[in-house]
Amino acid sequence: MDLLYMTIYSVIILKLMLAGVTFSILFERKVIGYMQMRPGPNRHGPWGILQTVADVMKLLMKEDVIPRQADRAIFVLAPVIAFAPAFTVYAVISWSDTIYAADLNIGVLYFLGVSSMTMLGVLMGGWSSNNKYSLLGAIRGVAQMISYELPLVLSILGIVILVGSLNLRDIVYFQQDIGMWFIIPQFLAFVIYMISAIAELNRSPFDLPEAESELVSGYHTEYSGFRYAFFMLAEYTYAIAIAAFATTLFLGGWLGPAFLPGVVWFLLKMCIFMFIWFWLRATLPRARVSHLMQFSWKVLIPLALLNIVVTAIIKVWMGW
Amino acid sequence: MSQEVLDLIVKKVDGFLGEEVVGKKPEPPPEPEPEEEPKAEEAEADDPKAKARAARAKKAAAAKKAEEPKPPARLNFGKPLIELPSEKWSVELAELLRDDPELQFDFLSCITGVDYEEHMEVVYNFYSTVKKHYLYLKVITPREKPSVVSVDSVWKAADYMEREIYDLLGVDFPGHWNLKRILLDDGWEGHPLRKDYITDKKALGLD
Amino acid sequence: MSTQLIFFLVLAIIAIAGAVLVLKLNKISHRIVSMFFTFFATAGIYFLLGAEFIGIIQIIVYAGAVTILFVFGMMMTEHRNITFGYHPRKIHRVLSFIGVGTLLGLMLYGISTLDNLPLKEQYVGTAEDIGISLYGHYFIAVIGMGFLLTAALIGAIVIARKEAK
Amino acid sequence: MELKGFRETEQYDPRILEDIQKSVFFTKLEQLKAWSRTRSLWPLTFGLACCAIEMMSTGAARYDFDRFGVIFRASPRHADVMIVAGTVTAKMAPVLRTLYDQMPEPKYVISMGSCATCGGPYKESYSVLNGVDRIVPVDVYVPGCPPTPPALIDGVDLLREKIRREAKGEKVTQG
Amino acid sequence: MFRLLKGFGVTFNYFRKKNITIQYPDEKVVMPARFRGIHRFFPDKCIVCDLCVKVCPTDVITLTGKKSEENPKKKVIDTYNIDFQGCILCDFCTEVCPTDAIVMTARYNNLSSFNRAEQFKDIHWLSDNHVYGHYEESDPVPEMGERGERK
Amino acid sequence: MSIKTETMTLNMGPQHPSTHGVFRLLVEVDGETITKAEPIMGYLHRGSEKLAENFIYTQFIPYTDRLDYMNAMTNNYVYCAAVEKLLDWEIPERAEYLRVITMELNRIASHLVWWGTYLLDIGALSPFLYAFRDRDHILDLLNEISGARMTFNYHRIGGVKWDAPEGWVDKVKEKVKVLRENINEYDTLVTGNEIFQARTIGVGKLTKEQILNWGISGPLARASGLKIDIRKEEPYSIYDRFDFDIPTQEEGDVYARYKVRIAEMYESLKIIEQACEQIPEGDIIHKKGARIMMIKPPAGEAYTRAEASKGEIGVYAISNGKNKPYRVKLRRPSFVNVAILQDILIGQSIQDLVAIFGSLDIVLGEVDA
Amino acid sequence: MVHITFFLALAAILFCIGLYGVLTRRHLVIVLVCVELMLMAVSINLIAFSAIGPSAGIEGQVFTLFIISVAAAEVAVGLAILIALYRNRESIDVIKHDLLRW
Amino acid sequence: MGLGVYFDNYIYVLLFMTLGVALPVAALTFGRLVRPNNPYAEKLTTYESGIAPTGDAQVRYHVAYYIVALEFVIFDVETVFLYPWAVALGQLGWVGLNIGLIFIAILGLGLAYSFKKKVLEWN
Ligand code: SF4
Ligand code: SF4
Ligand code: SF4
Repeated sequence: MDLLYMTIYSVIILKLMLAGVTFSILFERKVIGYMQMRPGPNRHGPWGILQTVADVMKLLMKEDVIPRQADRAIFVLAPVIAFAPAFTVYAVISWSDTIYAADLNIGVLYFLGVSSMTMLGVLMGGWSSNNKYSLLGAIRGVAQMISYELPLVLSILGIVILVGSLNLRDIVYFQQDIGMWFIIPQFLAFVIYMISAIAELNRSPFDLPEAESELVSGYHTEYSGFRYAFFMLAEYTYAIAIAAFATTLFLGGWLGPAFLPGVVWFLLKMCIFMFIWFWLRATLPRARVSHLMQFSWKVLIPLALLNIVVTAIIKVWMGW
Repeated sequence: MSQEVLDLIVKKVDGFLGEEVVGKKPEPPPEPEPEEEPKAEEAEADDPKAKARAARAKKAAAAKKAEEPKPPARLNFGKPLIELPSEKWSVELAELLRDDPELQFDFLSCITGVDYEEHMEVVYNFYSTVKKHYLYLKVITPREKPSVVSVDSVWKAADYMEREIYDLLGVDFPGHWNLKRILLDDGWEGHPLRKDYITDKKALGLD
Repeated sequence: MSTQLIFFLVLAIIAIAGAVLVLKLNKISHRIVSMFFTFFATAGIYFLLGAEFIGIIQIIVYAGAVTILFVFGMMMTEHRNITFGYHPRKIHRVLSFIGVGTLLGLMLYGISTLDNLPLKEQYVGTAEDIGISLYGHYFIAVIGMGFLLTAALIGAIVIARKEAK
Repeated sequence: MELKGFRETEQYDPRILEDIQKSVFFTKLEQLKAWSRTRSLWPLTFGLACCAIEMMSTGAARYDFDRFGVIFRASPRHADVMIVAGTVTAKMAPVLRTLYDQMPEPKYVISMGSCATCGGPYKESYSVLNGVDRIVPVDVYVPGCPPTPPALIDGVDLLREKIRREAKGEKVTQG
Repeated sequence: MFRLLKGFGVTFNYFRKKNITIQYPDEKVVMPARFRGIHRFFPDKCIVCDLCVKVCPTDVITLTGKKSEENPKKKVIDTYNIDFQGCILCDFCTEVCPTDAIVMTARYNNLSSFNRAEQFKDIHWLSDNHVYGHYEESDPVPEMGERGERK
Repeated sequence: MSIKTETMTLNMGPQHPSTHGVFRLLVEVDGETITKAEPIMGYLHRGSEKLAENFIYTQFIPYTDRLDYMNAMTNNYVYCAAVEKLLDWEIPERAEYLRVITMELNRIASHLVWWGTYLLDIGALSPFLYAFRDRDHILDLLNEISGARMTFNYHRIGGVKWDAPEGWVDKVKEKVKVLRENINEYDTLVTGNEIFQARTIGVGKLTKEQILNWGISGPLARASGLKIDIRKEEPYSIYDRFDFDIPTQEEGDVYARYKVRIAEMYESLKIIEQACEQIPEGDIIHKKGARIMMIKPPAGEAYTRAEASKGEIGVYAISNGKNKPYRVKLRRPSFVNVAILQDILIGQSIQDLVAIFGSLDIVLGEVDA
Repeated sequence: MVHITFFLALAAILFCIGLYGVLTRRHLVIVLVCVELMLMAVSINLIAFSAIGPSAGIEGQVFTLFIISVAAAEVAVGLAILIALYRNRESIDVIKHDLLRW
Repeated sequence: MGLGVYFDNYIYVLLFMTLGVALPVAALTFGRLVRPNNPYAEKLTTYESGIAPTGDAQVRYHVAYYIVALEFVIFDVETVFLYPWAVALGQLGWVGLNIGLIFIAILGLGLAYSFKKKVLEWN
């Protein structure tokens, strides 16, 4: 019975996630469109709702080309490796008090560890294409992602210190107990987390690996059809996951005034994150590679370490 | 003012070359044969047709005058212009034009290659951002083996412009560091801006 | 067969197959990918054993960081069409094979004699336990680890960086 | 058509509805394909000359290509349609062909402007290819020099018409 | 420091503002009267002087005249074609035409074709091209909806 | 012995989003550092100069439109001015004013396109759309007066083709205000942005000597502290009647070029305002100018230059007294400016390549003619 | 519950594969990978004993943690040496690096 | 904690992972039925702005990238030690805190060294 229930749950999450990705792409196009004084997709379905559906379907029915020079095995494997971990992390996300799947003791680490494998997909994709843009994009992307993985991991440590648990649900309950979202006591961590999350996601202004004006399409330049779609899917899946993760950690997960069910609050908070990302994309130019690396190593990591030290001292001092 | 600049340039250039090349006056053209007709027609001056004919004749005479060889140093629309045969044009002269404190032609505006039936010309337009004066410098080179010394080492601006002229007109620029076709494909045949180049799109495979 | 045994067998097969492929595949890039699978399957084994913290660390460090390091190391060096000639001393291979085979046989034999080990309730270690143990009993080792890592970092930078003149 | 905001959207096109009702699975699939293809035409970011600027203005806020699901993609592997916007010269022709080859199928070509169609103002020139259809098959020709953005939108519309018709098994003359 | 935050204000401001897009196929674009769109031809005005053919830089106009029936001295137009494949809408033909027989309309749309040959327009098409433009109107007001204005 | 990081030969272009057209840069990169750069052009070589020899004088005007299609008015002007010089014609006052207004409007449009696409290169999406919106404002005005959005074909030998339609000048005045506000807004959005500054300050420096030696003109030269602007130095048309500055910067980096162009837009707005105030009534074309089949300049040759948005545009026209030019040489600023790439790119990274290349503001129609 | 012998056997097999690789492969990267395999085999043993061994406890896991860390440091330095060697000899063939042979 | 719950949780994880792998595989397999497939030699060439690429893409890269990866590995291992510390900090008290801080400080030394050597500077 459990297995059945589990399967149904995970399939539903998969479906919802696909729908979520579809609509967040649409949402992105709309939001950016409005910021640019244009409506964005609006002709296919009311409010352009079917636009991304059509995009996905078209990609599905598009020939997919594997260049002769490419390393076939890895080329085929890369989108899967990029997508699977991005989806696997959904297992630990707890959408509300009652809706959740795996309740892992090491939830935080699970999220970080599994999601970090996405970059392997990026690296494999770029490497196997045997295309110079792809390779440059992949190397750049991986260098960037690993540089920002560290501040991301370290920024969360502050919360872990306070809560004393790696369980995501414990973290939310803890916020409920102290009656405060972690964004307040851990504001520095929040900022570091946001910046590094954007860099992890390769989103503007850190979208160097896909820098269109330099590297054509970065690591997925050679991918066509649905394989390309999976890279996009992985990117947005991961974006949604990161938004959910941030909601859990910093914005108190499903907590909120009682008049709406927890899951709605959760989704609303996620939307805020998504909106901020789109807003960034509409506003900022792309950062420079060298600055980007230095920013992570010289600013974010020391800051994150500082945050850890301060939080640890406070924690022991106050004996929380 | 332009006249003084012209004189100055002539002095400098001739001084550099050690002989009168630009400064010399053109040989007077062979006397045109005395024309009889105008005189004859003067008698019936009030005939309107004849008047028209006279006007035409005058025009023709004027046209002939225009064909008279012009002096190698002159003013062209108010700007100094000098002509040089290609043997006299050298990198050192170019350096003189650029570095001489009174000339200081530090800005090479434009290089034009022109294909005339008898010869080819490469026209340099210089400008001095300090002294604010101009110079048209024409280098005349034979049509068979057109060759003009490259000034790429003096003004880098000449790099592409000379390559373009080489590409489109086939003028050779000895001394250029990288003289190859710039606009057309490397394997292109002929030089399209020459007057005898015939555009045959069928033969080029373009139509 | 219990569910766990099935999982174990699947994971073990993946791990062993990955390990064998590391030795057998042609392209170095493919070898590294198969190494990744071995690492990943090993992490699965750790999870199966209830050592979830170590499992996830295995994924983070091995499947994430070390694999990337290997890929980068490969990129920094020659990796295209390396066709090493046959080993100069074929006998070396044969001897190694025989030696290693014997060793394996011996070990497997030894393990099979452990058969009568009592089956105990599984022990699940949490991160907290590990933390207490690490910073309690083994704190000197932790500090030593810190020095080791720093030394490794500095050493590796010094070695690798020389060309940056 | 007077209605603002709620516009007639094309998926309610009566012809298609009718066809969907009476056709067998195969044509349904074909039409589904056509539906998704017409709604998501991604052109290759590929400007050759002056027309490219008008193509860019079509993508800009005033006319907003994104409304139709047309977004420019830089890599030919992601593109569906190649808008040949500008003069194709002898030197460029092989490159253009390569890019066309590298696009995955189904792929379409719009020839934008008179240069791409027949050499346009440069048809006497020694280096200009008279008509891009000599090297790639062209689906739609958009006249003008440069075509105004609405004209380009019309051209894209026509291409969708063609896709739709071909899905129904009609032959669309070309040349 | 942090002047980049101001930029967010700008984009957010636009986010709230109304967009400026013209919903083109539903909403027509107004082109100004002088807009150099596709030509219109008035056969009865043409005196077959051939100037337009001579001036056209791309040689897309072809015409033939025939003897007029009423006045054998005069020529009238017989065929008149413009090949819009190559026309660059430069306006020289209308500029030189002494009688304004060839004029430019403000028509810019619905001219794409599957076929190159379709863009070869003959005298009938050209004289039927009832779209408002910058010229003296010489026949009844064109049908509504065909005018280039915004609805 | 140093490690042999092999260099990689990378083609940027002909179809590449950053090259804004069909330009090809063959770069050798070591990691991401460029060790060699070779610009390859000619993918858009359309043989305009040869075509000119087969056309009567007026017929070539539309072809000048298509050289620098961002700034067609100045191209129109400089060609007409060259022929007028040969003809020795006086141009009516009103025509000159209309020319100046249209040219300056077009200069702003050109700089706007540069601004938008440059920021697109740098990775910001919205400026592109904002710039094109404002460009559309300008194009509407130009469309109204000339009947086309890009290929205006508006100037004629001896004047301009049309008079301004009724109320046009007032519209221009209004639009100038709108534009000024919008450009201010761009400043807020981009100029102060730290990420943008980090991308641009100190990148791609050009010294004065380099500028002169490579014959670079226009905003590029002015960003390196060289105060050359033909509008001031050798006022053509009626530029001596207006009060405007030549914005210069000393640094010579990408950011300086950016600032110069932004400042130039303000200056152009100033000129337009003054011109709109001063514009007189009167003829718009020289009395012989309208007879376009009859223009036959006397034999002679003249070089005319003007300040286009990209730099010095020049026409060297040679007439042999017939109704077709004997030779028309076009001095295209982009063609000259682009040569600097060979020099300036060495040692930069690929990212800076895009920033530098974009800052040159070249138009391929002009590079390749 | 899976019996501990399974885990031990798996560890033994992995160890032997690793050992064989170290002895016979000539590509330095692969040699490093094989060393990793051997270390991993050890880790499996430790974990197995810590979880279901006769004296189960946290120690096995703690030691595994140390092994993982040391292994990571070893790979880092090993690859750095490899790069340095490669720089000097243009080869990653073990045979050619006589210094590295034992 | 009972083992049953523990395994249930990981079966969830496994399910998600299976689905994550199955979706691409299924979609690509299904896609094979509906998508056209017409590879020919020119189509399979490598894209490089429309020009045939010269030289191999997979060249040896600059060592700077390797150093970044190296730092990443070392600091990743550091976080591995910090997480148990963070979780257990409540019980470890001042002693544990100090050990942790010393550990951070030692690693900080490494970081400072790499700043000093400017290995993290690009270009
Ligand atoms: S058709 Fe006209 S506008 Fe378009 S590229 Fe050709 S010349 Fe330029
Ligand atoms: S508009 Fe120009 S190109 Fe078109 S027909 Fe008239 S003269 Fe010829
Ligand atoms: S110029 Fe006018 S009148 Fe003369 S042939 Fe052409 S259309 Fe007829």
